[in-house]
Amino acid sequence: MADAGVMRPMPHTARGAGVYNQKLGMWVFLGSEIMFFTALIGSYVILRVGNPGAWPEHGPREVLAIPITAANTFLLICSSVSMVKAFAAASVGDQKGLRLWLIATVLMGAAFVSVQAVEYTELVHKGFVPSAGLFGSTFYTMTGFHGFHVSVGVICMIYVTIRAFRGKYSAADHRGIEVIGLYWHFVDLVWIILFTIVYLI
Amino acid sequence: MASIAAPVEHDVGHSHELSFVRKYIFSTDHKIIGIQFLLMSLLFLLIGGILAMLIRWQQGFPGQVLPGGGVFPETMVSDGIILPEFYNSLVTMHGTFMVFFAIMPLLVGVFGNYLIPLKIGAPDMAFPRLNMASFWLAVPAGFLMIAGFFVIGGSAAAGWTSYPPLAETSEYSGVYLGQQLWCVSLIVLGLSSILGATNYITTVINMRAEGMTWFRLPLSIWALFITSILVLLAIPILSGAVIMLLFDQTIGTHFFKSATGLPILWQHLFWFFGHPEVYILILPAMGVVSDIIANGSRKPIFGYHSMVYAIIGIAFLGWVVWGHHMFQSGMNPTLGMSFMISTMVIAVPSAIKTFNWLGTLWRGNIRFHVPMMHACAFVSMFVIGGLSGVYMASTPVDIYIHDTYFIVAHIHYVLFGGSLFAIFGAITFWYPKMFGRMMNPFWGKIHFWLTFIAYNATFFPMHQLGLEGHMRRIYDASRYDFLSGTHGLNVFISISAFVLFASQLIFVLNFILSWFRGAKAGANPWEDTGLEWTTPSPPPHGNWPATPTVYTPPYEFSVPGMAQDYLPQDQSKDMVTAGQPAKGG
Amino acid sequence: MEDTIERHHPNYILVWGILAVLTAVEVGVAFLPWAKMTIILLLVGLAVWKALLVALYFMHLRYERRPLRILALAPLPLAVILIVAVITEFRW
Amino acid sequence: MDWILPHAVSSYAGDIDAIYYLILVITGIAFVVTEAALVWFLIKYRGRPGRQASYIHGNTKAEIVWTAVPAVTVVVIGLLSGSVWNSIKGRDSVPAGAIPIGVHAKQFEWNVTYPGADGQLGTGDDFTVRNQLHVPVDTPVVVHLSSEDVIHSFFIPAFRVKQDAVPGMHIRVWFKAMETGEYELACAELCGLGHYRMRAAVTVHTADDYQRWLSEQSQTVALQER
Repeated sequence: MADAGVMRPMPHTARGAGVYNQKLGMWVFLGSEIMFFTALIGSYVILRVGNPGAWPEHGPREVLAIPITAANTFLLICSSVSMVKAFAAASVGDQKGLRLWLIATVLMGAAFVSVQAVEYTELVHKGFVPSAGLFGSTFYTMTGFHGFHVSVGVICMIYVTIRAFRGKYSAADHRGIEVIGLYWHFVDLVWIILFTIVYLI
Repeated sequence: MASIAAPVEHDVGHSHELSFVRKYIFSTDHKIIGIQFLLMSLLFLLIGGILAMLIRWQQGFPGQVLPGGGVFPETMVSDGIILPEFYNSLVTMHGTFMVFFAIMPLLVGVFGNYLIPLKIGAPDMAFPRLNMASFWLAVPAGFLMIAGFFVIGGSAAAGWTSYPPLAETSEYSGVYLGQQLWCVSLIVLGLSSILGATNYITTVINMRAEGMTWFRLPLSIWALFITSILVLLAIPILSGAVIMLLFDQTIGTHFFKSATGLPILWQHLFWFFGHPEVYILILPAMGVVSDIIANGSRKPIFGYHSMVYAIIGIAFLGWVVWGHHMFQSGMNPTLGMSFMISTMVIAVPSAIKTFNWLGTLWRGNIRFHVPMMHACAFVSMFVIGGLSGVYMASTPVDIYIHDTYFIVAHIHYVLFGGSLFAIFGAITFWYPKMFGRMMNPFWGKIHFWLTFIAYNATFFPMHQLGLEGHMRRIYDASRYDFLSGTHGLNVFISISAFVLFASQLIFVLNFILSWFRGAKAGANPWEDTGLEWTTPSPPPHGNWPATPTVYTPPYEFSVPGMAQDYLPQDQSKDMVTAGQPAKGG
Repeated sequence: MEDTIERHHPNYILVWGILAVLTAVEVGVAFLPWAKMTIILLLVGLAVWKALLVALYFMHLRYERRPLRILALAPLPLAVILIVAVITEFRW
Repeated sequence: MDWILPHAVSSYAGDIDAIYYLILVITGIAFVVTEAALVWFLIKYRGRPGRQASYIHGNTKAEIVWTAVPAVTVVVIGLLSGSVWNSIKGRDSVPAGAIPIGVHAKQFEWNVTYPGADGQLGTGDDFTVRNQLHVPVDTPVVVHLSSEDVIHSFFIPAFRVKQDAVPGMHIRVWFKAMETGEYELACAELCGLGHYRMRAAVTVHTADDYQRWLSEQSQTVALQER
């Protein structure tokens, strides 16, 4: 009560988690995303342990193209780096760097989805479809929902890029960049897990 | 770097310039959204109630002509007789509407929205537009669910738990599009709930007023906060499972198929979501009841800290008990043992809460206003619902009573006797804050007593039905010799249920008429301590001219040495006794 | 307030390099003729390592305050509980 | 409202009922105590003008007591239940020498397969009867449950036995009937629009009658098949 008369400097971070609303909100939302992928990945692990016979004997590589996907994985990792570089540029007010890195991120994100689309087409031509046993079901559901998340990320990123070109972000306020970055890295992180357990194991 | 930390701007001064649509339809004001959720979920509560009446007609009077049955098409009610396939739809949709579209939005959507900013001293939610999106996703989800009744094959009919393979194969269920609409509706509703929960959690963490420390939060806010965490983490599991179910139905995946997949996986996923869901449906009720009981007793809540820890404990334990819904599903019996023990242990925090409520009443100066009556009914009914849970937790007894009316009695004692009484109490309690007028106390009391008596007459005998072995979700019990003795009881239950439903019309009328004709309410009609009572009823856009500062714990009633028996949270005893008049009295 | 918004920018290119190398190692390990269990454990270990790098450096979890770190990690035990409990269904 | 469970005729029904009655007594006491306290407080401390409520925030000792007492009680109930559970559904609970009977659930009927003279399922002399479960008295029977289409639940109230039949899973459940007579088998899991009429008759014979029925049936079925 002693501080009753004291002017409040920034009340909304003083009692909170020490972060601004949008960033906290994104982290909270990512908590629910973790649980969503838990449902999908958890089901995959359970089904695989319970029905090992539903997968090819020598692992998914009998059907899936590992080299292309490894390259695609690398592409997504690169887009994460460019995202974080955009954030670093924004935090020092480097508008040119921010725009360049954002465009790079958008392009690599879009390229990732495109490669996935090509991969799907080829797999379907080979007869590997979602109704092809548990392998097909889990593969398309997990990678499909990941691809959906990447696509949403790309759309949001285009919006952010447009705002960046309008000079909406400064060294003082670049919350939007950091928040979309968190989402983007999370999607990258999920892919790292998916690549290992869906393609390699 | 102040701008980074700056809160969302609120155009407090501009509210009068907004058009009708922006102000009342696509509003971003948490109070308007709360009231929108209230109207929507009361409508679904009514729909769920009508479905329940049809169920009770069939149970009490099987094979007899349903009065007014002519309004239904031949595929539902033939020659006035409810058809078995329609009966399965009724059971399914009653459960779905009540759980997902009535109780859950009534507690989380309405009171989460309305109370959180007002009780923590925030001008609005952290993300007002996200809040609006949350409501406007819930509405189409509800319409998608209703749409099931109007498509060929009827609505979903595999129970609100939708166990595959029944839920995913049309040849088995006789339902086509209805089952898919059920899935899509729940996915949309899930998105709405996740957006809402994200908003509530951020708001509670970041937007509390000066002086509103964690242990000065009212228990209703604690409960809503913990509930939001459960929503945030549990709903995505349901979304994931429902998506897999939908894919099984539409694009031929194999997740829950019997030969190639794993039907029991659905049950694990569903109940891994479902048990936290049970606490989503009861924790906020416990929270608002704590507020009302402290107010009615004119005493600080007994054992505030242990109440908080009990809420947190329930939320933690709620994640490791889901298997008790599956004891007879053919699961690993050793796993069943561990689920039984964790389920037994979860009774302890519930017991703590009950005894603390009794401790709050003890040596109080009790005011029997209508919300207090409902709150006491909550405690009394929750005792029954909690104790009957012990029977099911005990695995051997569960062998016998699983999937019988004993379970039906139990869930209704928790969800109707518990949650719904708390909701009636909370609506009556915060009605003056929402609409600036009091609900009629005379009709409130009539409604309470009729509901209380008819409710017990409806659901208490269901325990006995269950003990006779009466299975749930069966269309016609008269086919079984061992149930021949239950017919009289079924008739009694049905008549009580009709009285119960009719009594709710009093509430509906009271709710609507008080909106226009109720007595004008002051800022603090219940002489409560919460921050929401320090601003006019209804509060202006932005809630307070300047955000309040909090000086005291939440339930400072009957502080010795004060003239009035309540101390609002934005004042200290020194301020009041030094001659500053209490605001809003 | 300065401390809360102080920016840490670790050497992102270094992290990127490690991630690239780890990905290559993973693909290599997957084709090794070792026991299946060994390979699975190795691959999961590598994946977790990569995921941690992303979370700690790209998402800046390493530089965040404790409440936020707890918030970010809170859902993970639930995932483990679900998977472990259901897998026991096949082993009894 | 008598709270008495209906008459039960299986070997373990007594154990289940005993736990039920134990919980009934314990929860009954808890119910009476809490509801009486609630009503008593509501009457005794009803509001009167000029009275002041006590300014109390809690009592640690009381809270410890009412945490510990329920905790101990439920754990005791849990342990007692656990041993009964293991004897009914535990991994090794099926008694040696139990008569195997196959029950294949299907929308909306129970197909019961009897082992024939050799006492073993899966041999040539097995025969299947629809919606009739015949078992000998005082003899353990192990039911091999399976399902054709959706999840059903094998429920004989008089035996206090219930077990889901899940398609794709093979589940065993056993019982020992202690009295001869006619009982009913119902489906306890919503399985579609005929769920309510998925009923079978359960007959408990004396050992001799059972053998006689078995041989009669195997002949009739053999004749029909020919």
